[in-house]
Amino acid sequence: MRELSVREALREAMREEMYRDENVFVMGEDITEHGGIYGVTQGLYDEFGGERIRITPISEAVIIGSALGAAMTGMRPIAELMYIDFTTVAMDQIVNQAAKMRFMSGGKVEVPLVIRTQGGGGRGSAAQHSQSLEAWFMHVPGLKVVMPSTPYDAKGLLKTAIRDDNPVLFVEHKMAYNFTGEVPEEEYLIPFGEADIKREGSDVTVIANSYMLPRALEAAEDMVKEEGLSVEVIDPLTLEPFDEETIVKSVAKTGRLVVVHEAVKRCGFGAEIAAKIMESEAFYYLDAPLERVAGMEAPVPYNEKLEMHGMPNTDKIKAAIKRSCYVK
Amino acid sequence: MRELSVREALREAMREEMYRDENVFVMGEDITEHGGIYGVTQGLYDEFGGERIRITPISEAVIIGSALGAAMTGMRPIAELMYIDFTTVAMDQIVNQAAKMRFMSGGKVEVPLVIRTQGGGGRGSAAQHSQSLEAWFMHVPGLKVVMPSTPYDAKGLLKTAIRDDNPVLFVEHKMAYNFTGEVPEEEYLIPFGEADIKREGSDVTVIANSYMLPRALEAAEDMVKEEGLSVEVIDPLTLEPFDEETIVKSVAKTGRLVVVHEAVKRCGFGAEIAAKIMESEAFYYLDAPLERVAGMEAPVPYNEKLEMHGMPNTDKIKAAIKRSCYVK
Amino acid sequence: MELSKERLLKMYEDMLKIRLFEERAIKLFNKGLIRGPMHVYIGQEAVAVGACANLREEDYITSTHRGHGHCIAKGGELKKMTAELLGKATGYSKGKGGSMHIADPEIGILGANGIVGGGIGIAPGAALSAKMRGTDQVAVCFFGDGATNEGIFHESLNLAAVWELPIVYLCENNKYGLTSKADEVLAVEDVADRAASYDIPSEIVDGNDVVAVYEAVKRAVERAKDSGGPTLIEAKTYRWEGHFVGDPCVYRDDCEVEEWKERCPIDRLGELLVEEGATEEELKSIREQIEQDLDEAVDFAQSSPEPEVESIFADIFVD
Amino acid sequence: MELSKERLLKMYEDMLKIRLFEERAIKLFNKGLIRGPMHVYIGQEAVAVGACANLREEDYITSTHRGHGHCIAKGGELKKMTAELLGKATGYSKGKGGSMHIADPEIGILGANGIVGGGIGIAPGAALSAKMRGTDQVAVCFFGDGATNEGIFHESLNLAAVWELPIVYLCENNKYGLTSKADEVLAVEDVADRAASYDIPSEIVDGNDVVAVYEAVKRAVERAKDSGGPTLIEAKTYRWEGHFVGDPCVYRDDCEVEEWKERCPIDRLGELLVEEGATEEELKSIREQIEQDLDEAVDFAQSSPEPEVESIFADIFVD
Ligand SMILES: Cc1ncc(C[n+]2csc(CCOP(=O)(O)OP(=O)(O)O)c2C)c(N)n1
Ligand SMILES: Cc1ncc(C[n+]2csc(CCOP(=O)(O)OP(=O)(O)O)c2C)c(N)n1
Ligand SMILES: [Mg+2]
Ligand SMILES: [Mg+2]
Repeated sequence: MRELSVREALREAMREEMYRDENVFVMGEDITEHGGIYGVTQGLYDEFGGERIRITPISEAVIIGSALGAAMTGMRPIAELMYIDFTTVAMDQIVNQAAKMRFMSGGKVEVPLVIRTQGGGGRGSAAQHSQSLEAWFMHVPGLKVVMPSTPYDAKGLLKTAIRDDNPVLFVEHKMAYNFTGEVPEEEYLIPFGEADIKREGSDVTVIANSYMLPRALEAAEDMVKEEGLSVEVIDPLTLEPFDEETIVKSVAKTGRLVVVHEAVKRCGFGAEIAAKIMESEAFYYLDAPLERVAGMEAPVPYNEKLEMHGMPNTDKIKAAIKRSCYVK
Repeated sequence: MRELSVREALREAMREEMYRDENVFVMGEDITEHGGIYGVTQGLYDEFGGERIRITPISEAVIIGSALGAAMTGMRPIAELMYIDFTTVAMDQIVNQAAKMRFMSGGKVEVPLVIRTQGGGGRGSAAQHSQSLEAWFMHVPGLKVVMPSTPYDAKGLLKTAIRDDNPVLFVEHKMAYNFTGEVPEEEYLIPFGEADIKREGSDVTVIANSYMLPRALEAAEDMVKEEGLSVEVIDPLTLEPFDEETIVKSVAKTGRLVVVHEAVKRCGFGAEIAAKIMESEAFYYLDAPLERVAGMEAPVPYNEKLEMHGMPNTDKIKAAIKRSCYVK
Repeated sequence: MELSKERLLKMYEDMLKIRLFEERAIKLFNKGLIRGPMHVYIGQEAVAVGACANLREEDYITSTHRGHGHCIAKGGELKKMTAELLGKATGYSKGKGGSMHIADPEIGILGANGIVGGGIGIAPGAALSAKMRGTDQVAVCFFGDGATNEGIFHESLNLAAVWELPIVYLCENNKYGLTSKADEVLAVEDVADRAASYDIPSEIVDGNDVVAVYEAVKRAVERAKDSGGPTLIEAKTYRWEGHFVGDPCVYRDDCEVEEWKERCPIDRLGELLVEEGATEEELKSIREQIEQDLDEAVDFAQSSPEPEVESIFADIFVD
Repeated sequence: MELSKERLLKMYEDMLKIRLFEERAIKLFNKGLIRGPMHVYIGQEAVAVGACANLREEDYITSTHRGHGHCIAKGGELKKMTAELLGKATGYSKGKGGSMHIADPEIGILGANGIVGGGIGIAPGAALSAKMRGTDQVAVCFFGDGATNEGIFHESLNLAAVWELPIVYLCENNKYGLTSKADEVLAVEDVADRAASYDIPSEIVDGNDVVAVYEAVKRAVERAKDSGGPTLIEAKTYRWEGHFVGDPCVYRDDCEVEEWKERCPIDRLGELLVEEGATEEELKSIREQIEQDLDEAVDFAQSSPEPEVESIFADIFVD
């Protein structure tokens, strides 16, 4: 099968959906000639023109606001926020307006709005360009939160997001755009709310997504070789809706759970998974306490050594797996 | 001892600190003649004048931004955001600027900034005026998060916040301003990071704060009478820094833990406590899975019955306590 | 006078409908039947009615926390509005929204809004949508003087100007933003001056003169339909009541209120109508009809069922 | 000419220092020694230098993502700056901030900023603080044309106007915001027109003429100290390099760049200095001194230690 990068897969998803439905359009900063700061929309401006690939002023609040207004009145906008860190200047429009509009109107409006953004560290972009803020949005009823890792998932999930009649926050990772992988030529969609078991295993369950997924898979590989441990790796794909069932089943089998995310540990989605596990039957299957491998509780530093120190990595995941399995 | 309301206690804290330190001042919307939308600053304008009790335009982003700029240059502002829901229009200044400024400058600046705001439901203020968003800010390294319930705590913690050289988000509750309680005439401060055991007990630990604290205490009362259960109720007072030790100790004693918060359950601070408990020795003491009693996963509705249905209350806390203790 | 007597009578009716609706709403509020903060539109009726008289059902408006008047002027139903204020299942938002969230997208009402400036962000999107779909719909964006100090105001007007969107920004300058006097917090005397930042036309209009509002908005709507882009209109007006029902109004004095009451927009139109040949009888019967409709609306609302508590989980997502 | 030759020479030196610093920075970046996005100031030197020539150590500036020039002009140390770019423990932010977060509050530099408009929110606070503490400090707030489309721009200018703060808003209109042309996204041709929204004075100045910038800012600073409130100055200028180092610049053509290079602010001042009696020798020796200082700065930075990884938990809170 052909291979694409995440960047290409995302672009193809938008392209296909724009051909399928003339109401789909893209708006954001620097997405025209330049093709977006990470090149995701490259070529789309030449193909679709400035009406449907709309460059905006540096005005994130009204980017989301106007996308919302368009979504409420028959269009299907994909609004790009260059960095998830910039959601901070558009939070009202995301959280108080887009997420709640349907509810506040008693179900009278539909909001088919996709907010594409990217986050994460690893490039020395420092404290204001490296955050992982998905947990904020999981805390807001009315938003769906999607966070793909592979090209296959990126494409299938973005197409689903575009066809969804609800606001979807679609979070990419700046370090994952070059990830490559197989993507079929034929059309496919990936449903929301179904976790993907990326690797089967029987000793311990690891949940990881986005840029952390390859790290978790690598750790799993190493664990077989180094400790003879069989690690199951699950990517939730969508954080809201969240597929609790697949994870509970896995934990029922393995009795051990490690959650990996790049976001700051405190109040990250690992915390929610910990609570969900406690509240489910999985609690009774647990043979060891849940382990979280997550970003350190500090702003993201610029210096490479410091930045890497603050982020989860393969070694930290391996250490957590071993702790969980009481391997010294 | 004399009794004050939370409103009066907060006012007294500001008043005393303004007399103690001429660099302390208050800024926000409607805080002058009107005394703030919930009356907290009433009288201060007459006492201190418009220079130190500054009415601002409806411009939350620059309210925080300018308070930050003032804090970085020798002043000690208390900036009021009328509703925590309005932090959404000031998130960049809170999260990317105030919280990270010291870190990004390598420790070169101090940011003695207090952001006073209030949240929560119970008054029919609907989806955009009733949120509980403290977990967002706990997820941001560089911010302290304080959430008092009683007049005593409100006063002592606000004074500590004003004297703290770091940005503090001080979250009041719209339904708690009329809570009354004893407040000594003499000056006192309440340190951050020390939970308060509001009621001792031996069978189950309940963590609750803000508007939920009296509900938890009421549930505890009822449980003695109805089930002979001895309930320990702990108010963390500050969510960041968080006093894990007191809670772990309590759970070591009781073996059971119920966390109550009004915020939406998913990714609320109860999730973080669940994870912290799992990661601590307390995990081994737990005789039952942790219970969360929290806001339902919906925007806050206007209708009273609906709103009450969505919020935690004494009965729900009692039910959770009973589940935790396996009482039918 | 370009407007026929019939159209003027319709405007009179709509303005009176707003006034009497708000009076009922205050009564219901004072009876404890309405929760949360409620902001009434009394005194500003000419703005909503003058503006919406230019709009068709398919045109859009965005509204504010003080939204009842806009809703009625755009054709909102009194029964559903009243039921919503009472939190009933038959209300516009099934009781989930309340006063600050009344919306009726079927007739272009994209919602009142609890966030100052919230709707200012949304309105250009509706105008963009109209433009992209190739219709001649326009959007009217209502907001207060206070809202023009929110950043979103600036972003929205800039975007609309750059994209030449069919939108009319209609500022109701009632001299106060909650308790703050405009001249304490607003750096310009006339909000209309802010159009200079976007190189768009602007106009100041007497917001208590429904005909003047009508005509100014008419010009702006025509320009919008003519691909002439956005216009900023500032209507100078006044709210008679406090910011919210129950506001002690410590920040203004009664004389000011009295002065403005003398400029009542409804009386003014009534006088004009009489000049145009309407009889006191006619005006009286309009009032009576409205009172009757309001009686019915209140009855409807009061006898309507509360929403089922389980409905809290409905209407969050489209399935 | 009000400015003495000595002062002009100092300006020349500062501008050249910025130019040469940026050239070094690009080299270091291309060697892979600098991480993240880096935005250089080449072409705009006259703005920072002309403005800061009016400021004392205790006056404040807020800066942007393109902040190296502002920092140098306000007196920032080359060694600490270079070390910061290389992420070293000896850098301004101990390696924690990098290019976008250089700050030196001791000499009034309240920080570069990675958020477009971030510093615009902070600057009025510094001015307020000066006013409340009763000093005669002023704040100069630097930002780009693109930043004037962020809501915070509007909120900040309104607040400063209402409170009559001692602040100079200095817009560097270099015709682009990242890849967007100002005329595609900015509704006015001259940002200076936006002063009308706040009833404050404004001025347009040739941003490649350091003397003109100096004089305009001088007037504004005097007004600020004189309780005359804020001024908005728009300096028309151009960035020679891409938005960030490595930008392919698909959105503009080379002719435009060449045209602007012919208006080099440093050459222009050089010519003026020669007219004023400076010798080529003098100018050359300035350059040599700077090159030497930069050699030292780069050596210092390269030989400086990396921060200890544990330091990630330091400097979050004051203990
Ligand atoms: C973002 C935000 N800030 C503050 C408020 C509180 N608030 C509600 S209405 C209002 C005053 C608005 O003034 P204006 O825009 O002039 O409208 P008016 O009430 O005069 O109709 C304020 C401050 C809010 N709802 N949202
Ligand atoms: C809130 C926010 N939006 C977008 C960006 C990405 N960004 C960085 S610089 C820039 C362009 C800024 O343009 P301008 O203000 O004109 O400054 P210039 O780069 O021309 O100096 C953009 C869009 C950002 N850093 N912050
Ligand atoms: Mg007003
Ligand atoms: Mg620019």
